[in-house]
Amino acid sequence: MAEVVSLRDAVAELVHDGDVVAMEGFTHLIPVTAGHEIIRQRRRDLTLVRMTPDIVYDQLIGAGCARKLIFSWGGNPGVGSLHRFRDAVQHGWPVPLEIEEHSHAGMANRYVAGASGLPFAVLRGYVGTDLPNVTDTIKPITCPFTGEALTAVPAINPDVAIVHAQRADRAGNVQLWGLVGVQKEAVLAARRSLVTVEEVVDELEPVPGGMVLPSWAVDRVAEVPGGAHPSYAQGYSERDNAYYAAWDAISRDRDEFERWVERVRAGEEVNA
Amino acid sequence: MAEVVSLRDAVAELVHDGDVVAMEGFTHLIPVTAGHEIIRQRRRDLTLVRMTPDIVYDQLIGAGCARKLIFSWGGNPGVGSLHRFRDAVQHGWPVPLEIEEHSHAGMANRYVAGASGLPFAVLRGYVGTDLPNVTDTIKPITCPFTGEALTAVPAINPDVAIVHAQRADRAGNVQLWGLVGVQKEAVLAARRSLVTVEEVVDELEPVPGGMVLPSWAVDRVAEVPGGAHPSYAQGYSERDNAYYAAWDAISRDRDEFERWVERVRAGEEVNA
Amino acid sequence: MTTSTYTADEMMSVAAARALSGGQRCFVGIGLPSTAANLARRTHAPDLVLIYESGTLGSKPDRLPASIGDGILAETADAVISVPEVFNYWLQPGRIDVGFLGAAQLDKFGNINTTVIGDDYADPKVRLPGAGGAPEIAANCHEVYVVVRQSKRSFVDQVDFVTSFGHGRGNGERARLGLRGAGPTLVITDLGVFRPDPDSHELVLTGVHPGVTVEQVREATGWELRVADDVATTPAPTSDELAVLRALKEASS
Amino acid sequence: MTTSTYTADEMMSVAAARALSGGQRCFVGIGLPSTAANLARRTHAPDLVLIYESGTLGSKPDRLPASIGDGILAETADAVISVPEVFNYWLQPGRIDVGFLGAAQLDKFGNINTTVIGDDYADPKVRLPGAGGAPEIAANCHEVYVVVRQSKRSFVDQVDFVTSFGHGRGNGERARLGLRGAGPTLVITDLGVFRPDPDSHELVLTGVHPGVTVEQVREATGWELRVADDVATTPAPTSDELAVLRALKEASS
Repeated sequence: MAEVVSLRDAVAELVHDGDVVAMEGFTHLIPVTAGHEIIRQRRRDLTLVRMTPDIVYDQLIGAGCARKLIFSWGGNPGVGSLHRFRDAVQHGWPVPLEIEEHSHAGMANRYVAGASGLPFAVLRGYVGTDLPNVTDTIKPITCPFTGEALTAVPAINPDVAIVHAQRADRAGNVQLWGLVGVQKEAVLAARRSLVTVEEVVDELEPVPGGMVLPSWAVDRVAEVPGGAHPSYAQGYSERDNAYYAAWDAISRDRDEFERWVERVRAGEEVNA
Repeated sequence: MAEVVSLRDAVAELVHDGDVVAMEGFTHLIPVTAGHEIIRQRRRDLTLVRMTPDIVYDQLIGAGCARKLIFSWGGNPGVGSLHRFRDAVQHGWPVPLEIEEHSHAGMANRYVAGASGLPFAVLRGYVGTDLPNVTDTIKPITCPFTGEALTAVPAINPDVAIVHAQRADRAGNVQLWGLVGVQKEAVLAARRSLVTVEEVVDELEPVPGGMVLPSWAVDRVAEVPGGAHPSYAQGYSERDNAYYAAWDAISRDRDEFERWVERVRAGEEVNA
Repeated sequence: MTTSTYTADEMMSVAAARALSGGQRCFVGIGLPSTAANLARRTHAPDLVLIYESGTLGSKPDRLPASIGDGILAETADAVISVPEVFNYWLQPGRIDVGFLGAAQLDKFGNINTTVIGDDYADPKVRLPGAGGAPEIAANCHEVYVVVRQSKRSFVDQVDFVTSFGHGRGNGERARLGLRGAGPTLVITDLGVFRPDPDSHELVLTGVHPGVTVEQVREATGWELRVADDVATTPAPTSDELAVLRALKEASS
Repeated sequence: MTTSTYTADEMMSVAAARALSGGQRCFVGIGLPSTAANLARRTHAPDLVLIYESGTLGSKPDRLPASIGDGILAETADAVISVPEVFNYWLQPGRIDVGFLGAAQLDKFGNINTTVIGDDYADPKVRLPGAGGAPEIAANCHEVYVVVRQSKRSFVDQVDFVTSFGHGRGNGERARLGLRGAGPTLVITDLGVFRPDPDSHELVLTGVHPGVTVEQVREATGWELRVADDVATTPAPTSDELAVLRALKEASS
């Protein structure tokens, strides 16, 4: 059963140096504040997993928390490149970053396999592309009935999954709605899980398009209002497009970025 | 785009002798009236697919519409055996019935593969059981990453899928809620599809737990109020438990059953 | 509490219910298992999480569901999901503590037959409903409890057809096949209670219900029955247990 | 209708929008493709079905979405589904008519690079965002339209990295690999329109936008460009097209 705890305690307890950590949320419901807490607690050598590494992963990478990134699209959506990510890949700053690169379909299916207790998933993907030449977690597989050649990718089973949701009840049942991305799969694929929520309520009213993760499928819940900022939580907040644009300038310059990290470590709210 | 037509026209157009026909609905939303229309139109040599063949398949089998059944659990739920099914399997009456037998997990995954455009699915299933000895659509497969042995089942891609839902709008968008079973997968796996609905409405109001099948993923919609009877449509009707019990007596006896078929062919409402 | 008169079926349901404890996640087959699981949730194990293969997680029905897809299961659930999801995301990865199954035939190593009676699959003596969710419930839950009415016909040396794998021919065959769950760890009948021997995995009589003798159990068993050194006697149903059981059944009839 | 002044980017968006027709199912990449697809839906193709990889089927936004997961896509959709479902149940089986993609680099056979510029993947000149949904969009849609700003740098003989497979090295390589969709059948740039030769699958210039010469296109092409016998001139944007396009952009800024 999920325990409702503080974000600080949840990260201290669940996220260890060297862990494989998946933070999911497809544009919507990105667990950004949880990422800042990981920076604050100075985690190191993480393997970060995320379909769409954007600002929060740029921040974690720039802060030196990661040694590897598993992903399918890395950018500042609607703005441009991730400068900390590029600096780490191209210049090894502040530490070298290994990458393992897939397509969205491949990553989504890796989570599905992880959530399903299977060691791999099958898809029609990657054929003819250069991705299998640079990524060794893409292999051919043959249909035992038709003989057709398809592609296999291995399951992802993170040590920890972190997602953001709209609500939880006091028993730790979690409810989210709107674009739900691969959050359910990430939580179910992981050994441990943390859900930050906009609010903890007495009762979860059913919502059209909503899904519930039962308390017994989640380890920790932390109430973090605005915890998806600058992304959004449908029904609670709007996407802060200005922050995405502002991040470009902060992240372009190592010194500017380090000042940003110091502010995060000092516990400041960092809304740009 | 789905056209809204009469049940008679939809069955006449979509269901042909010799077709592979899947009618799904897991206790809830079973397309029973559509089955009666198939009996009325005297289809023959159908391969019937259904996870839980119950009364409506007993009726189709007894009426001689089927030459093969692909399934995972056949019974009159809460009552007992399917007498027409047993008579066909054990005595070839009125025509011999070939069977292809799986587990629920296997059938569900066969539909998932069919809906996903893949030739097969992988699961942890059937190991140690006698099912692979009698069913040739169960084969071993090896994980290309871990070497682990797992089980593969082939996709099901029916010629026609028939399901029942609560509502459609005039453009043919379909909405269902409550226990949704494998209906989405069956429709998406099929070459052609028919959805019978409780009512056609001007606009589909969102419903908690509801799902929408867009009009362009469905071929025909027919308005058939009560079309799931004796099963139920959440929000519209209750399960008619007495009918399930009454069916036992009707189906036990060939003559009794043939009188029932005559009444169906005469176009009578047959509520027990 | 005084104990009133009760039937052997009632004793079986009560004994099966007592085997479940609060907070456990229980994958519930219809019929006897569903009766027992609901009784447990309404008596000593209110936190028991009931999961049905129709796609309901955490159902809290106040009467016995008439079928695996009774509307009350969806209406009272924490989450309603598709059938593929319940098998792939919830059962298969080993998230469920107890799989609670019935059986038409059960053998000395806990293998379950719900497919055909008779040696010839193509020409069976009796055609049964088939597998349903049972093979993967038996494979993937941490452990499996079986509830079955016992007779020489249902309690056999070797099932005619292995629909759901228990311990195979015993002696660790289950582990050798790579199955992750422990398989049947408890069998409850209308006569008594059986557990597999830790080494051979043969079912051993470990308890009898009140008024039942070991000899009676032997006579209703289709193999040379092994009996534990200490055979416990099941406490009779309490009046509270009986009252709740009867109310559940009354409300669903 | 009179034609007002317009930019090359506006001409590109209008030309791309015109390529879509009502009732088609279109899998929309963000950026230029999304602009064009939304313009089409708001002008001549109101029935166009827009599908975004964030999990929305039939989105009907009244402004340009700021990202692939803009809330307006979910709020106006016929159905919102999970990301695995959009790829597995909707894209992979070939239910989508047109995949509408952008590119950082595009080559003479319609292969797309959005991964790295430079020959060494491990030490790239420029690290681009990566694949996203594009490889499987390119593989599984019935056909693919590419919208890209054209220059010698972006329009190359052979991409540095094949992120999304177009026609490989041409001459039917796509079919030989077993890919089901037809691949890139149309490329629209700020200068003109290209289609693959039916046999060699090399991109051929088939149209130029108003005021653009074939020579200008050649100079912005990184290979020995083939030109169709009849090069059409794209009709200039109508004032209605421009008004809708500018209103869409205005509303999203």
